[in-house]
Amino acid sequence: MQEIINRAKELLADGTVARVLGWKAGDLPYNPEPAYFENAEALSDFVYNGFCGANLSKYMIEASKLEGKTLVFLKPCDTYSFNQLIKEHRVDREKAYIIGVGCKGKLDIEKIKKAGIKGIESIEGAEISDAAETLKIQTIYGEKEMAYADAMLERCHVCKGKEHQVYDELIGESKETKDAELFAEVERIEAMSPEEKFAFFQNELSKCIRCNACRNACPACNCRKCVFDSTKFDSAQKANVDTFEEKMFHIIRAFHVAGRCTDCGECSRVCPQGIPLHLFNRKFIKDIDELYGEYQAGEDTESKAPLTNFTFDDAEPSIVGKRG
Amino acid sequence: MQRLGVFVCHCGSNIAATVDVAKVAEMALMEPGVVHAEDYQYMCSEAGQAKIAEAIKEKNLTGIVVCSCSPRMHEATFRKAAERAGLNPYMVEIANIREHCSWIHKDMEEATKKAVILMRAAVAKVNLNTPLQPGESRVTKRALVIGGGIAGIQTALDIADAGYEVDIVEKTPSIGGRMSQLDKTFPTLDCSACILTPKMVEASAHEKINIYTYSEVEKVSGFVGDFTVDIRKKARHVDMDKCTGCGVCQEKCPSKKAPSEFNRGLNKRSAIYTPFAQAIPNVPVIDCDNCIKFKTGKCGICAKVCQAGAIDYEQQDEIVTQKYGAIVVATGFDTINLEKYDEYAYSQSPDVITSLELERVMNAAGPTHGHLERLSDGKAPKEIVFIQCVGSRCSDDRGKPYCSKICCMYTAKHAMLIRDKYPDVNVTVFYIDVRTPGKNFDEFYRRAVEQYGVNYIKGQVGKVILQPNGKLLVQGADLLDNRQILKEADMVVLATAIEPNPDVRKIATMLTASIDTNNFLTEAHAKLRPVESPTAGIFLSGVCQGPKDIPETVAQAGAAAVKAIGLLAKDKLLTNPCTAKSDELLCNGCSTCANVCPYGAITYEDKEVNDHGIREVRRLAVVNNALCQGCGACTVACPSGAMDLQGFSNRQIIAEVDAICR
Amino acid sequence: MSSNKQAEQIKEISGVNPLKCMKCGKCSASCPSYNEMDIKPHQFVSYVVNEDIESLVNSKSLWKCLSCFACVERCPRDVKPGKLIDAARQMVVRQREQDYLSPNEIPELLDPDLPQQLLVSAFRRYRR
Amino acid sequence: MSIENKEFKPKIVAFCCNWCSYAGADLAGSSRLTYPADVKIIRVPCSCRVNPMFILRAFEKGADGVIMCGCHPGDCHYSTGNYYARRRMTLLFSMLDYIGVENGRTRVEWVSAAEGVKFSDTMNSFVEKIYSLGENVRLGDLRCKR
Repeated sequence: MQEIINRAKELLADGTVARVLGWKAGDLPYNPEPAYFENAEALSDFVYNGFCGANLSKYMIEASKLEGKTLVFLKPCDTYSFNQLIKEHRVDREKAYIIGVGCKGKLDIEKIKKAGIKGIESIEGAEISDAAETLKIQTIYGEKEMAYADAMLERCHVCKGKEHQVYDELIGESKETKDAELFAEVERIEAMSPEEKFAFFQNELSKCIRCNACRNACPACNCRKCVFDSTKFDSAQKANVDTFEEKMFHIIRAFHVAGRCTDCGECSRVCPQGIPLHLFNRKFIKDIDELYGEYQAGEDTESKAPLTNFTFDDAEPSIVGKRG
Repeated sequence: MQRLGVFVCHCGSNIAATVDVAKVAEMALMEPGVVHAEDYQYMCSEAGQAKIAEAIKEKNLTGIVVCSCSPRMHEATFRKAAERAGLNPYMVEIANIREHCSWIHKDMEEATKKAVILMRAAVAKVNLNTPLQPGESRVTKRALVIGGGIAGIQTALDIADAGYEVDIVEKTPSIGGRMSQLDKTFPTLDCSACILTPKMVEASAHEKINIYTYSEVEKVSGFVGDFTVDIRKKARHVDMDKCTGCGVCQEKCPSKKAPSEFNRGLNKRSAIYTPFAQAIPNVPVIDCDNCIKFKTGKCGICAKVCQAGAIDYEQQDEIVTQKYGAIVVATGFDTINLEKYDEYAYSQSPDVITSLELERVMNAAGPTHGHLERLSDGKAPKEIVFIQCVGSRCSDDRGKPYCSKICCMYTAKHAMLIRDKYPDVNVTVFYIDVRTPGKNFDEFYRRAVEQYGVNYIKGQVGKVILQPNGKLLVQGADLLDNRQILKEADMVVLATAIEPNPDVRKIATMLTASIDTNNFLTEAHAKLRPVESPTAGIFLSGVCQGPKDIPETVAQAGAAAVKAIGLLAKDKLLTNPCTAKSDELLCNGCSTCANVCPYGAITYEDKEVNDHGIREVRRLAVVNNALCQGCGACTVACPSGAMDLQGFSNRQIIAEVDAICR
Repeated sequence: MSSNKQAEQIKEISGVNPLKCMKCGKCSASCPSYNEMDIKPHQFVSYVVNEDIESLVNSKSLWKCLSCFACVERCPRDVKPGKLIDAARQMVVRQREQDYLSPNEIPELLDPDLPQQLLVSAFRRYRR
Repeated sequence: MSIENKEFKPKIVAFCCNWCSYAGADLAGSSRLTYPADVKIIRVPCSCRVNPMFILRAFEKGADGVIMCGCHPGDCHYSTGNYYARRRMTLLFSMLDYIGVENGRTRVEWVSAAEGVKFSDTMNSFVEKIYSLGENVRLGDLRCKR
């Protein structure tokens, strides 16, 4: 990580960038926050470790409007989102100096807590330079140990690969973490009976407190004024519980990002209630791949999104019934 | 709040018979914003429209709902009525309580309940209507005619006589179309070429008409008044300016194997050919599939013998892009494929021919130079049998369900001509019904029977058997005498069903003109607008719209020309104001809408915007109202709802949904 | 049974809508045993439409028809006159109470070279 | 048509495109072809104007079935409108099926202006399917636990 900080200081010093966008250590060892660093001194509390899961490309929308270039650190899965934002003219590629940082899989503190580890004081083995095999966690109840893979975020188990799609420089090496099938969970739900499916989603969605964390974290969900906040669709504010958009919020959000979602997993990571929101987006990705051909949003900045494209012999909507 | 008026029409008894119109008017008063409601026998009548105008003025209404027939029928009428009374015409909504309610439900109580719901939906929608002004778009004073048959030629002549530029695009090397293949025409028996060639010459000489032959329409974009069309001029390999039409190349060409399409494949033609003698333009075309030079690289005789040096083997296809205000489709017809009708032995014996092939056999310029002879052995036939309705009026998938309309007349013509020229030949016609309606048509058919002794037998033919001695045995039934007939014949002529030119479907897709399952182009209204396509700016001339004979084709060609002239005469066209509009404060500038716009009506510009105090330059979508046709694809592609469609806005449709599900 | 009921039953057995006939005569033209018939194939349809089942059932044509189905094959309106006369034959056979063939009767009737297809078509026609 | 539960009157919303299916509905009307009164038609310029939010809105407001009719692919008056609609609806129906809504409740049918009979047959078969599925409880309130 020291190597990253030195490089950032150099770029700040020689004026190629006006500011640095990275992660700042939080009050606890496992909650670093995205932050701007204007000068070298501020960089002292810069941190990059296994808990830096935040996708910084969405912040670049605002950063592109500021004066001068911004240095930004992007993990491999973040670069897909950045490409998608370029395609939609939401970020300015010239205003960004991108350093692709290595990634060995990001950690999910909820999984650590669920493993019964409480009162955490410090965590070792989560540094980017570590081998990312096991975590030694100092807690007030003594030292606990946990395999790195067990604490990893769900999205890292189905990681899309460690090459950065867009960057100016690369620092740090990565480690393959994919050990699960991308659509396994989706297929498990598809196999359920309609009653079970409905019960599963009703149970999950009833936990939703409409805090909009998923919408704010999602790089594809970048409208200036969201349709749920404007008067365009007569979809009222979030306060009214029984109105239209309350119930369908997650389905409509998934539909709006369908074909544009890069499956970066931020929505599930930031959800305070732990709802597996990625299941909606991944279902659309699976359908688009099956019906209209493999498509990975963010792989390039020119291709037409599947929902703004068509072929003459697309499948008929009745295929949904036949497919079962 | 709007001040709305609801007018419920009885439509005589069409609506009032199964919908309690008084109750609908009474329920209307309970809807938000409705200050006036009444029902009347005929809202679309002068008196009805007067009631609307009076109510608007008296109660200064800001919007009206008319519960009546389909908006496709009288929306324009009620909009004009509102406009005359000073109300913006787009503050009018129609609830369709006739076609979608009174005509399809029997039970009064159920139909009335549905009519009330439809009225509520219309009121909910008009509450959110905003006044709209139709824009204007320019009209290119030039017309395109697709197809160079009699229909296309007649339309082009009429349009050109009105002083407008016309382009004819003809797929084959010469204009003339199906009529140029006929021998004589009914009911006056004049020679087809004699009445067609003067028109062809007039068309080619007319300074306002420009003819593209051996060319096809490749791409059409734009809309009424402003079509942009790419025409592919296929390479003739003959320079049209230099060629004098002397015909030496056709004589000297060694490759004589290609079947002549013009003579329906009954004889051969050379690789470099003009379809027929009076071809316009009289410039040959090299058929690359049969030309030895193109196949093997040797030969090249035509280039040697051509004094004018017009042969050019390297000539390439050429794309001409042109702008048009109106397009007339005149693609004509062809006979159906008879392979599936093996009971008539059409593919087993050369003596079983279609009527169109008989036209070529009897034509002086045809393969037999006008002598009526059997194609198998060249002998003169003694017994000829005509079979009617081959492939027509069939509900199975082999043929066509419709009656082809012209066969009874041309069979009577053929029978009469044969009996007249060869009195010793017996002619028998097996028919189901002889359909010869119209002026001088039945008299023509009776002349064939009474004066020329053609033997008409009522009953279809079951089977035609090719006998070893080369004669044909026709097994038919005489339903009037209740006898089965076994008749030996030297020649059998099948009155074959006709179908539209096969590649009209491709053209219909390019023009977005609607087309029915039999490949006939659908007219805007079967009775009241027979020569226009529902797509504005597209007109139909000739058999592409439905089976018809030459007199009707020429009449319809003239009508299509008048409609096109009516359009070209306007300097400006009122455009549909229900176009898309982007809200500057919400637009992300993400180009999703531009990707789905079929008309390329959306462009982007950087504009200074004051969003609640924040001044910044943003990339915004801008809709070009002249190009936008109001389909609404962009409004759904836009996630933030910034793009909305005037007249069918998101809130209006949601209001209708709510009203229906209340 | 009233003639109307008989006509309905013929239509139901044959599955034919006789109103689709346009009286073109192609069935009669194709019929190989046309000359032996008193009522001609194209008349089967009008007899059923006019519900004159009595004369149809007592006609010679009922048994002259070879079921070659040339008329069914060639009818342009797919009215299937062959099926109509076949249904009329059904009516006659069923009137004499031999109309139901039950499986347990089969063992005595079965002799070794009875073609399988005959059994199947018998069942198709005469099952309850 | 089997109407077992007499008191269950389904609410069915039909989105019809102005150029083809609305004209087909008019033709069904003028040919006096009957279909149940539970179907109410909303006119839209093209099938590509139907936003999935309208369909979800209809379900949420108590509709038991939603059918969208458009021109046959290739015949669209706006040339490509129904191609986009076809993709959007396929994905929407797949998502509804994914969350457990019976997929008989939604349907897309391509009806041209000349197919009055097809329009009334489609409506009859769709309403019958909705009667067999009964009232739509699933989409009433997806979020709050009953």
